[in-house]
Amino acid sequence: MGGLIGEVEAPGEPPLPVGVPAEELRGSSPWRLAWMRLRRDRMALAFGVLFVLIVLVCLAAPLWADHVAHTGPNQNHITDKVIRDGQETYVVAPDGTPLGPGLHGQFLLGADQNGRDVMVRLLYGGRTSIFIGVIAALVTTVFAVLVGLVCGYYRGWIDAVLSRALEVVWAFPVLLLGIALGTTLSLGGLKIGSLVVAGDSLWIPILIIGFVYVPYMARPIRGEILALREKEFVEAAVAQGKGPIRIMVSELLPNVASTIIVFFTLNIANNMLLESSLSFLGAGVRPPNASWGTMIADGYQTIYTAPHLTIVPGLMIVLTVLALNVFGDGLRDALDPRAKIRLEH
Amino acid sequence: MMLSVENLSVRFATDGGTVHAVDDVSFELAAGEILAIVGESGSGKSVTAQTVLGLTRAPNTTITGAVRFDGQDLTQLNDRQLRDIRGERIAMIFQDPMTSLNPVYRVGAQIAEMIRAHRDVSKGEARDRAVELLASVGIPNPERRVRSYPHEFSGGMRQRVMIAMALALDPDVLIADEPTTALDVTVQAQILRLLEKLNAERGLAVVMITHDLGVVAEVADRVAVMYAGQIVEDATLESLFYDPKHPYTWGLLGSLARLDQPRPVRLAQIAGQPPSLIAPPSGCRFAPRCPHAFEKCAEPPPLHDGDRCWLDLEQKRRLRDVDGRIGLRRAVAT
Amino acid sequence: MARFIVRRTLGMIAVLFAISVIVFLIFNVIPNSDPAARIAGKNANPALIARVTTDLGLDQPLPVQYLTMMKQIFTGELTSYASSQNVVEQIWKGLPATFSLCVGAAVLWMTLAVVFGYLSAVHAGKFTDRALTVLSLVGISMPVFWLAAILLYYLSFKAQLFPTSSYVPLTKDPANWAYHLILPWITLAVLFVGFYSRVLRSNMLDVMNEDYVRTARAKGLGERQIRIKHVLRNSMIPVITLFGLDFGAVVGGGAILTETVFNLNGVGLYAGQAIGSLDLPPLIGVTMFGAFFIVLFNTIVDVLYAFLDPRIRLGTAAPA
Amino acid sequence: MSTRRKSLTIACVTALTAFGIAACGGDSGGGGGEASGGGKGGDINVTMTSFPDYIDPQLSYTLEGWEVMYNVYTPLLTYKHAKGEAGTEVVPALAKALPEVSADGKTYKLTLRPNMKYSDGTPIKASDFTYAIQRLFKADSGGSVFYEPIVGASEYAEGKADTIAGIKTDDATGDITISLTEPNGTFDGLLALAFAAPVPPTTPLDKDATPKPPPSSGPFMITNVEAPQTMTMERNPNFQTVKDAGATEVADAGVDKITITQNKSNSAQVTGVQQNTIDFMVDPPDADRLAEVKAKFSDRFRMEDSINTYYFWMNTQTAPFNDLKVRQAVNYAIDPEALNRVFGGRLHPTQQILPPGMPGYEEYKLYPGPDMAKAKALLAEANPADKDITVWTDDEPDRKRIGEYYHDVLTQLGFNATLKVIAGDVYFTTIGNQSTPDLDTGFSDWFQDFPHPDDFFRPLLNGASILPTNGNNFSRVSIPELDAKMDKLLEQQLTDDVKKQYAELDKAYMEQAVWAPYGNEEFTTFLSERMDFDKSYHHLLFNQDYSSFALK
Repeated sequence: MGGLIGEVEAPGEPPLPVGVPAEELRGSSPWRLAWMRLRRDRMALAFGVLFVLIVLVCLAAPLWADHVAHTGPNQNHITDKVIRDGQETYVVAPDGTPLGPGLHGQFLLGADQNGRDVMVRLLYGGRTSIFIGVIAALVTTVFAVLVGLVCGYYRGWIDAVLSRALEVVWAFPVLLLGIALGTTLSLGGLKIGSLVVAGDSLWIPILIIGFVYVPYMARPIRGEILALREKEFVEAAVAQGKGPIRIMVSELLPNVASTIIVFFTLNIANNMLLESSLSFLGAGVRPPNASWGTMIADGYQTIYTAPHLTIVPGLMIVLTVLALNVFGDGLRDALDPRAKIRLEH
Repeated sequence: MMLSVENLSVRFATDGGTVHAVDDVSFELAAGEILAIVGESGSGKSVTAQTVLGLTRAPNTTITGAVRFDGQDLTQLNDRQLRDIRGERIAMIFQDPMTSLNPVYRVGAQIAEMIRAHRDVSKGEARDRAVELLASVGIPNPERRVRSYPHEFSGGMRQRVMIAMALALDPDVLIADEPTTALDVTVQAQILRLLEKLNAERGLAVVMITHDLGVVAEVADRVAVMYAGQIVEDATLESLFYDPKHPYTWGLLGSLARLDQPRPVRLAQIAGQPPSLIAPPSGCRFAPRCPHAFEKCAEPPPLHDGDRCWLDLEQKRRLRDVDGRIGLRRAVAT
Repeated sequence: MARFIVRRTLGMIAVLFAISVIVFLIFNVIPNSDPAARIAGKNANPALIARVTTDLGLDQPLPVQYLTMMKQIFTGELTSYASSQNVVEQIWKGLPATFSLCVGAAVLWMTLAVVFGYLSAVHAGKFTDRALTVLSLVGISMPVFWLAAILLYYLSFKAQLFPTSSYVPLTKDPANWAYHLILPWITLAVLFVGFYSRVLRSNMLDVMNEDYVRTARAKGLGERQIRIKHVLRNSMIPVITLFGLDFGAVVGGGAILTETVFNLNGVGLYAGQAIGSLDLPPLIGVTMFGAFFIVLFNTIVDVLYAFLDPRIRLGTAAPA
Repeated sequence: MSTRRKSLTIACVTALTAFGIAACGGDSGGGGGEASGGGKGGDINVTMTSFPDYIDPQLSYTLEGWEVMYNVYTPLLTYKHAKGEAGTEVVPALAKALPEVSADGKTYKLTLRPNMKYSDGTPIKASDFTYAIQRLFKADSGGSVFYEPIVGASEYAEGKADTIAGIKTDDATGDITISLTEPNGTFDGLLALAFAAPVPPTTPLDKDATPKPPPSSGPFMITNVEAPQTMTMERNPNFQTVKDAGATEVADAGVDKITITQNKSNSAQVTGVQQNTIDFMVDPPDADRLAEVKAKFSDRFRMEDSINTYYFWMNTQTAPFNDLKVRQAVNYAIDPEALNRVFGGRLHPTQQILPPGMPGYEEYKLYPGPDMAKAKALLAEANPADKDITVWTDDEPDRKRIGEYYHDVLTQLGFNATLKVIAGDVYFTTIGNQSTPDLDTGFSDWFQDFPHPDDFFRPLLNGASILPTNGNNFSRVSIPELDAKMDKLLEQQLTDDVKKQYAELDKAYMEQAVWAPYGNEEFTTFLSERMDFDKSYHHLLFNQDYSSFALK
């Protein structure tokens, strides 16, 4: 029965987890522990891999476009003809019905009403949607962490002002704010000092989506920082004469890192859903570039004759968002077993 | 005999292996008697107490042995039958009064709930009964306090509420699982007075689970000492304090701070750690920490006439004397 | 308690004021969406446009315009620039549809969420739990409008089980009213059922290990009674808080998508159209309506919190 | 005419909720009732995707609005209730005869027919005409611009005068004298518009009368309005007084009651008419349902000509479209057949300014195409320095697709094109505003206000129409000699010779390739089983003529 720490006669030594050999536990940081827990969660890992796969496939869009489909995402082939089981058929028939899906390199998933290759648009659309989702999540995280840290650390009137601001953004109906900003900015673009953002650049939906979700993330971070603020190690840091910035960055931030990571992944999922809603209402990604949301909006016109134009992009969103949600959940259980982080929807 | 536990064993299947929390425990409780079960944390005393009322039943638990009460073996009863015993015939109170009451219901309602679960009485009657119970455990102006919420009571008061609830159906046995551990000393004394009064007036048999020998000395009639899932000594109060038979008991008594003697430089304590319950040592479980262990201890000692140790009576009485007090001396190079 | 309510109402008014200013500014900043030019019609000459501008008071300084608009909201005279319909009246006309949709969906998602959450908590780890978890996760991941389109296409069009979109007033024909709203209810509810059932499940699993549940068992209560009266009751507190916030958000604007796809002429559809035509008066009206509900329900949730959990005394800082 | 439909729909979604079964909105009142009501009358059910902008003769300025006004409010003159070109002829209505025009063409004399009554019994008086014109200015109506040539009109508008000097009326004799500041060949047509329909003085002078429309002087009267969901028109009992007074040209009602309902889902309307729960749908079926309707319902569906032109405008005042060769290249590159598919086959290809059915229309084609090679060759010759252009379009579904097609064609031609899609309601005011940056090229359409070629050339191509705001000359064309020719032609009545000259004007502009026109949208008539398909007809100016509705 050797090897047990019990041999050392130290008064008040807390009994170590029963039956776990000492070496394993020596010096493992919370991240290693989290990784061990995550490794055991098969489903979360599987979906994590699925998400990475989807991202890679979408990134490979130019390869498919150039070598297989030989057309760009926005190229119209309305009056072109394609060989389909033997004879020449119009990409878009005279009465406006587009070509259906078929096992060919070109128009694998058929054409849309403007004669554009749906498969190519799906891949480029994926790139846009995921790009917006991830970057917007970054934007939200940066703002939320900033606000959360400042509110949590300084408290007092700064906290009051920023919290009221959060409350105002929170009280704004998300969709209404998104559409209002989307339609307005798409008209004239955005001019902040020297920084000029064109009307149809992706940065407009990114900034809008990033901004709208800040309260959802800032509130819980602020809560945790407020709690941490009371802890002794912060008082100690103050006593050592560390400046507020150093304290916030080196003392407080690492302690909320796990919350941030969990929120970041789940935030990407929410952002993609919001982007698709905004694009569906015509206030998100500007035509003619594709995103899964705009593709559903276009396909929606002819759902009667060509339902796959609506179903396929929708399925891609569900798959990607599901992967993120499951992986995010696994991550949360691994990083924070007592699951005290609640992403308030 | 009111309640008798025969060869009770409780094993939990966990990721790390099977935990033998309780190993072949037997004891009896006579009517009106107060039996104390004492031991360090992790000795299996709480598990034993809870198993009596079937509170440790779970998919990963295997329970063997019997708990005889009123001619029935409680371990064989199904959940439905057990409910007629719980609260009605055997009641239980727990260690931490702060969390043992549901925070969102009024105290009176929680007591009334128990009464109406067993008796077919109207809400009003149950409420009045609750007020009487609160009065009987010494809670001031019970008519108003019955409508208060748990967080509006102090720790001591809340434990009184628990006791009031336990007495609601006039049970024969009360199992108290470390009732005073979470309370400060003065309140501890009041609770123990209350328990003694109930025992005296109602002949309520009590099983007192504790790790505090002071509590044992104050209320117990008989004492069972548990170590590593086993009962190592079962004796009357006097014989436990004045004629302890098992070295572990000596160690416990030795480590008590005594008012009647000069302050020692360092309080004596028992060397080593309680053994892992996943792979309990063969032979006497206290042997690794017992300075008087010898070859015989490799064989598992039986519990006969109240003590589980191979030393004969004469050796015991000699070895337990450390500088004129009962204690567990460090092994001298004998 | 009264002090708390007063403080919260003042907070509410401040937030609504801030929102009205923001919306007003957003829409006054848009380049060339000058309503006068639009009303003056296609081949209007500068004289006509000038007359329309003065009639609408658009030549006043911004703050004055803002004040007149706010006055019009409270006196109910606010009229749209594009269609000269009274905004308050239109919102009022949209209320039945929006409330029927939101309340119906809320009842649906709360019941299903409690049932699913309870089942997966009670059978934790078993097949039911895993199946419900997967279902909930899929439910969370679906875009609302896409689900609506799919349901409409397959159930309403292909299988002709359900009628097409459009709202039938409850007062006129209750059976038809419900019949027309089944699909919209399902669409709106799916997202929340998924989310709430998982929150309830994890809460129940936490509460099951609480001491007072063991006490309840020791009191001789039946397993089902313990699960419902003690475990479920306590686990519902965070769920009800979430419900308050989400219901406000749905009534406040979240229902835009569902109303648009199902063509239910409620406040959401009216909001969508107002934005589509960049028409400021209806937009301010609708946003204020939405924000009012969100903030109102936030306050209701805080007050309700005290009843649900007596440990919370009102007047202290609202739970973060 | 302002955009074809004043669509309040947001972007792509509501206009085309793609499917549906049951009849239109539940609260549609008499929806779907079988033939009821006395004699050959009946209670029919009409649906529109966008409800009329106003139910007020002086304010309404959309196709849907004019379709209703045509048979409810009768002006002094009116357009003949007839099919095809015959419908473009102006005939006397409330006035006894066509106006006597003075030698200098500046004074018009008419006499009101005696003892006629509105639907609520109030007598129709000559001064009601003056009141109507005054309402145009006081209520800031879009149509007031047409009547500014009347003497004293602008003074009245600015409030400097409290009556319009140029209009004299005598209620006893019914005489009406109108004097103009200068002669105007189109004034007869203007008097025949709903803008000029007399209304009793009880109608609010400076406010929209939609909530309580004025009493009618036509075959139908408005009985209930719940904008923007539904309204009902019923047979006007006092219309007999108008007929007895000799107004034979004003057709009578063929049915007793018409219920009009807004239904956002085009597909639901199509299915409704197929299943006879809807009697007539105003808008054409969507592209994806058109084939099915043409195949299965040819006995109650047909295409109808409509006077409109769809074209891409090119800003002739800034690079690169200031170069003729570049504009010609675009004309060669555009393929009308591709755009026809966006309309599901409802687009009659064209490459000229005047549409068929408009007096002065002679078909010709200067840039036979689509000929991408020729287009690229021309472009290489022109070799414009500035290849960065912005393409504008409106966010309504079919217009967005047209914009995406045009954007792709320009990209293939080598331009670095960015597409700008903006909300339908602000599109025309945005591109009509000179201060908007990057106005290079984009989508536009034009529906005639009245059947006179000047209504196409003046607002769209005359140099004077380049205005700071609300201009319609998006190509910013300003060719002095063609402007002069246009002004000279305006003063003459529409004789065959004048029509010939308008045709030459059309070709002259296309030689300058000021536009890239591609099609004239055809409308449709789609009726339910019980309606008399042959009797019903499509009026060139007012779309479906409600007086031609009748049950079999």
